[in-house]
Amino acid sequence: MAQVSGIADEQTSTPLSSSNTILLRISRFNPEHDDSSQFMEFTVPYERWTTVLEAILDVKKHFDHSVAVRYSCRQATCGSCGMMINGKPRLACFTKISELNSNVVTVEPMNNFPIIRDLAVKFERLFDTHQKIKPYLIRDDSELVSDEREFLQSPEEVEQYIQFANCIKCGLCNSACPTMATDSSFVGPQALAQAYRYVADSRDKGKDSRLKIIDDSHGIWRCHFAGSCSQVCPKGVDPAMGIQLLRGYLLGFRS
Amino acid sequence: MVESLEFDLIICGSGLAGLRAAIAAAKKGPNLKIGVVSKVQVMRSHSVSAEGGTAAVLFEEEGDTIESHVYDTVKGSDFLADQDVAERLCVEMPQEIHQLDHWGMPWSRRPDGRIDQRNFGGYSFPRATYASDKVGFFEMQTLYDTCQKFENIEYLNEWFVSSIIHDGKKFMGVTAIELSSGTFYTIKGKALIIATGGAGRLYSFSTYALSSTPDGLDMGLRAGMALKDMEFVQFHPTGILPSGILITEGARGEGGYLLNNKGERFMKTYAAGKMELAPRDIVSRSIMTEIQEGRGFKHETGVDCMKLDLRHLGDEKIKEKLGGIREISIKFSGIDPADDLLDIRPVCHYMMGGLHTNIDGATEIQGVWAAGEAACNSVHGSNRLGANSTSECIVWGKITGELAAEYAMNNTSSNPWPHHLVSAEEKRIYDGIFRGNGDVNPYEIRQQLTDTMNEKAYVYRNETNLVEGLKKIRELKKQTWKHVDDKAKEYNTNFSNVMELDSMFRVAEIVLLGAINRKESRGAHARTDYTKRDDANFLHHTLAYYDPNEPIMKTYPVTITKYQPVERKY
Amino acid sequence: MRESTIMKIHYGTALAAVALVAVHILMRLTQGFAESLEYESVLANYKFIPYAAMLELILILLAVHGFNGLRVILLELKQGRSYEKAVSYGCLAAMIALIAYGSRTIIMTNMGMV
Amino acid sequence: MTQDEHKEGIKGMVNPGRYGIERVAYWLMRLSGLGLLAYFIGHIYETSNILRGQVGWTEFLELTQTTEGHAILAIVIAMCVFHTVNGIRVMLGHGGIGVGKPARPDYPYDPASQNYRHKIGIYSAIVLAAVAMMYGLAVMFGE
Ligand SMILES: Cc1cc2nc3c(=O)[nH]c(=O)nc-3n(C[C@H](O)[C@H](O)[C@H](O)COP(=O)(O)OP(=O)(O)OC[C@H]3O[C@@H](n4cnc5c(N)ncnc54)[C@H](O)[C@@H]3O)c2cc1C
Ligand code: HEM
Ligand code: SF4
Ligand code: F3S
Ligand code: FES
Repeated sequence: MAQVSGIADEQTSTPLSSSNTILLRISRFNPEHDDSSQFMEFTVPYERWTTVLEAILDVKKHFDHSVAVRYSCRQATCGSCGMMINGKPRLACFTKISELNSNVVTVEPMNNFPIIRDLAVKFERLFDTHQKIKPYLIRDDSELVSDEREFLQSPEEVEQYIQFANCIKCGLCNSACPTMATDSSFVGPQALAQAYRYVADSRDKGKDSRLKIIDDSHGIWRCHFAGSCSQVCPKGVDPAMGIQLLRGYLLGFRS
Repeated sequence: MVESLEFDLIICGSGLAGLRAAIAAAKKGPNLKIGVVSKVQVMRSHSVSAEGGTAAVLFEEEGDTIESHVYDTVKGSDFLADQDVAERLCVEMPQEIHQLDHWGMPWSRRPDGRIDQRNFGGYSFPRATYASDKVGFFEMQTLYDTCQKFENIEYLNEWFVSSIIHDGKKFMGVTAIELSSGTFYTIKGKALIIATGGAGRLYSFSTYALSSTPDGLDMGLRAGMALKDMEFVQFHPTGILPSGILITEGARGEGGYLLNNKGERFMKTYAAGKMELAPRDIVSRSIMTEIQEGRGFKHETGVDCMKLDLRHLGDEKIKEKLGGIREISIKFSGIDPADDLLDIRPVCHYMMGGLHTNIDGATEIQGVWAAGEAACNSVHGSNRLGANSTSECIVWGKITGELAAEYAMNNTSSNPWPHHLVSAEEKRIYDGIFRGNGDVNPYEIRQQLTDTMNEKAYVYRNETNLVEGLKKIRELKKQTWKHVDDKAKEYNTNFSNVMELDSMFRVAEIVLLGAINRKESRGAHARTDYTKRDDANFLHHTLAYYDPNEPIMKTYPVTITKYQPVERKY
Repeated sequence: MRESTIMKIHYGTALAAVALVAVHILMRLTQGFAESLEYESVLANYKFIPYAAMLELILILLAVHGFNGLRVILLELKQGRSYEKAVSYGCLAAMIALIAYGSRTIIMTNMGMV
Repeated sequence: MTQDEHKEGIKGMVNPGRYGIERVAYWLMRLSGLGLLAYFIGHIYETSNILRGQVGWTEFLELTQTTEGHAILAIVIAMCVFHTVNGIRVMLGHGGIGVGKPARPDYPYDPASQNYRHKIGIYSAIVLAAVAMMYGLAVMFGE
């Protein structure tokens, strides 16, 4: 039987013949005990395919068990592992060390989210704003009655919203957005893009009620089309587009 | 004083099964207080990784039948499935697909506006309902978003449940640690649904999320429930190297080829009728046979592998139908499937076994149900067909949600709260683990344990290997890994990691014992020393109960309604 | 007021201002920059009623636009009920004050009260 | 900003280099808006001097007709042109014009809203502002 150990060293890819190493700087901070954050530095080996998440878990495994970091799927679908990597918000499991082109990799908790500890941040506000924009089909017959079939929807109609449905709620966009950087009441690109996702769904009838919710002094108008949200989104959601299209309804450009 | 919370219904786990149960329960009992407890943030559950499809019969007018779905499932299971359960799955499923549609699921569509379906392994009709190749992700999104409608569902994000509290017969509550603060809680409740998913991280080469560890199974085991059929572990034929991330069966469903180093579609030797779309156990064995007979490839990491060819599908089709795996293979392996062959190898993917339940998902403790991959209601027998698992999660999520809600509405717990059980649990995890001593690195032990499983209980098994594996696991268990170096309370994942490891030992042992005992080849369990299926001696389920020394192994009959076991040929 | 109404006004004032400011600046340039600022020519401009009316309009449009812009920035800088109230009313008051002050110049000059 | 919210604060905007030209435009738009507002208030005050008669007016005019005054005016011109041109771009964007069409995203995901049309808009706003400023300088100092 072929040996598998070696390749898929669980949670980290074992450096086989790795001669490459980088300096991994991890921001450490426990608000309950520390006054300010501090960097700890580790030298870790990497391969062409090693991701930042794997490097962090390598540290957790071999050097310091106490690094606090959130992760799960390790394939960029669960949205757990957003953090600042070399100054930009990115998914740790979706950022290869080799593509950073740097001998030093600095990881910090995402901006605009309160820190729980080290790299783990609180998401409560994102979950709340997401809920606030009514992220579900609004119509009277959304509960199936025995023998009903699907609502018809053409592939072209799916195309109208599928891009926005790719959001994994990682919060990178909220972390990059300049309004978010100072406005803690702003709904944020994540929730606004989801508002558009449902408005653009041909099966939905809740446009007006959703528009009412986001037409607020800390609602959609606090977006200034800075575009940073779209630039950091790892899933091609392009919240900036969704937000502007949504605003088109409010300005009377679209109906 | 231990901090305490109270709900009417506790749902442990927030994957497809847990969230579907929450909605069903919230609809049934609008006044029930429902708590969804999950060790990850609710929408980050492993289910988001499911890619290929959800099986259901949607087009009877075009020739599909429920009966055919039932038979495919039973045949796929190598006749170990309980046939009444399989039938329940197939009958309930179509309306669940439509219900998901009504809730906003972005199913891929046919030009006529109806929901599209694709081919999947082991089916006699294309009935894997899909949404691009992110089925689980979109289903999770739809369920999570729909949950937001209900005000009586509360979410406990990142709470690690550690044990089930009951009075010997009836459920009373659970104990849990709130990860962000490190506080130990008791959560009282009238009913519980366990939806803690699969335990595929028992294997180091695995498609599962890193959080898919057996702590949920172990919790039930320690509470006195049986684990059923744990020896049946599904190895998916196409895990991409080096990460082990899944390349969905949909890739072959859309027409992908498997090639050996002679450039042949070698599946013609093993399943000429279905070729690449034979059930997973067969395809995985074929790959391993080819490798053993020298017709494999070597990946640059030194590992044997086989090639998956998608080039002939063309760039546009790959982008449209397999966008997710295109992203995965370009990003993680540096290969664009439109230009190049993918390196793949069988990878741990699914646990057919789980907590022993009846057809309704009820466990042996009153007031506790189990649903999804954590449960074993025996719908998959010894080998699950692709796309049948998300179906199972949804159907039994709904069934158990409704039943548990009903139970919670009609029952009041009257027995005194068993404080001693809570203290015992506190002692077990705080004295035994958190304040434990030792100098062995638990993470290295975990690596060795999962490597052992990979080596000794992989696609092909035999007595020697399995026994060696068991010995090795027991050796590892004796070492001094039970300690937590991180002394902080807040977000202490070191603590939860060691608790996960603790649970792995008990469940790994049961997997190996079950495999040793089952001296036959059936479904995903292929023994090189007993190569034939043996219905005379082994047409039964395996049960394992907890015992401090060694698990107690029993058997349990299979329900056969219409289909007598015959030889399984494709 | 609904935020969308406010912002429609914000965009509306901006658009209207584009045209008017252009005229205003072009006047400066067509007359030759330095000459246009001569006391007499300025006064003459003010006395020309359509031009004075245009100036008044620009004054209102830009004050509304500018102070709403300021309000937006301040709202985003810091949050809190009383702070936000203060910002909104503060900006409104400043806007009115500036319009009043500017109108005084225009009206008085126009009516020859210099 | 308070540490417990961990907001990036204004300093997040001072470093727009990370996020491309769109973020620079965002920052310039704000600066120019505020600058123009400040100038506008000053301008209203300036013109009110006309009420002080010929002497008062000329006196005040002399105060502003200095090299510094002209330099400030040149910057105001630049701000005004940038703010106007970029403002029109932003308004179009806000109305959903030129921000691309929703479509299935393919890896590597290039956001359609961050497209060349808007980039051209931004660059032309900057170029026009520079040109206008030069022109203004030429007019003011050329005499
Ligand atoms: C890569 C991949 C692709 C797949 N593709 C398909 C497919 O195409 N079609 C198909 O039908 N099936 C597929 N499957 C199988 C299917 O995805 C899973 O069986 C299914 O998602 C399991 O869902 P679940 O709800 O049972 O549990 P999960 O989604 O695994 O969720 C488990 C939940 O339990 C929680 N939990 C666990 N332990 C604890 C604890 N101690 N305390 C608190 N909470 C806890 C977790 O936080 C999580 O929320 C795939 C599986 C994999 C690995
Ligand atoms: C004449 C042409 C002008 C146009 C087309 C214009 C357009 C705009 C637009 C569209 C915005 C909104 C930006 C956003 O929401 O992101 C804006 C903001 C603003 N404008 Fe103007 N404007 C003009 C002139 C002025 C003038 C003369 C002033 C000064 C009095 C001014 C002050 C402001 C301020 C302070 C803001 C807020 C800054 C911001 O939100 O980025 N504008 N302008
Ligand atoms: S829109 Fe993109 S960046 Fe924002 S939360 Fe969703 S996936 Fe993440
Ligand atoms: S970064 Fe922020 S300002 Fe708008 S375009 Fe994106 S939400
Ligand atoms: S671990 Fe799931 S997105 Fe990175």
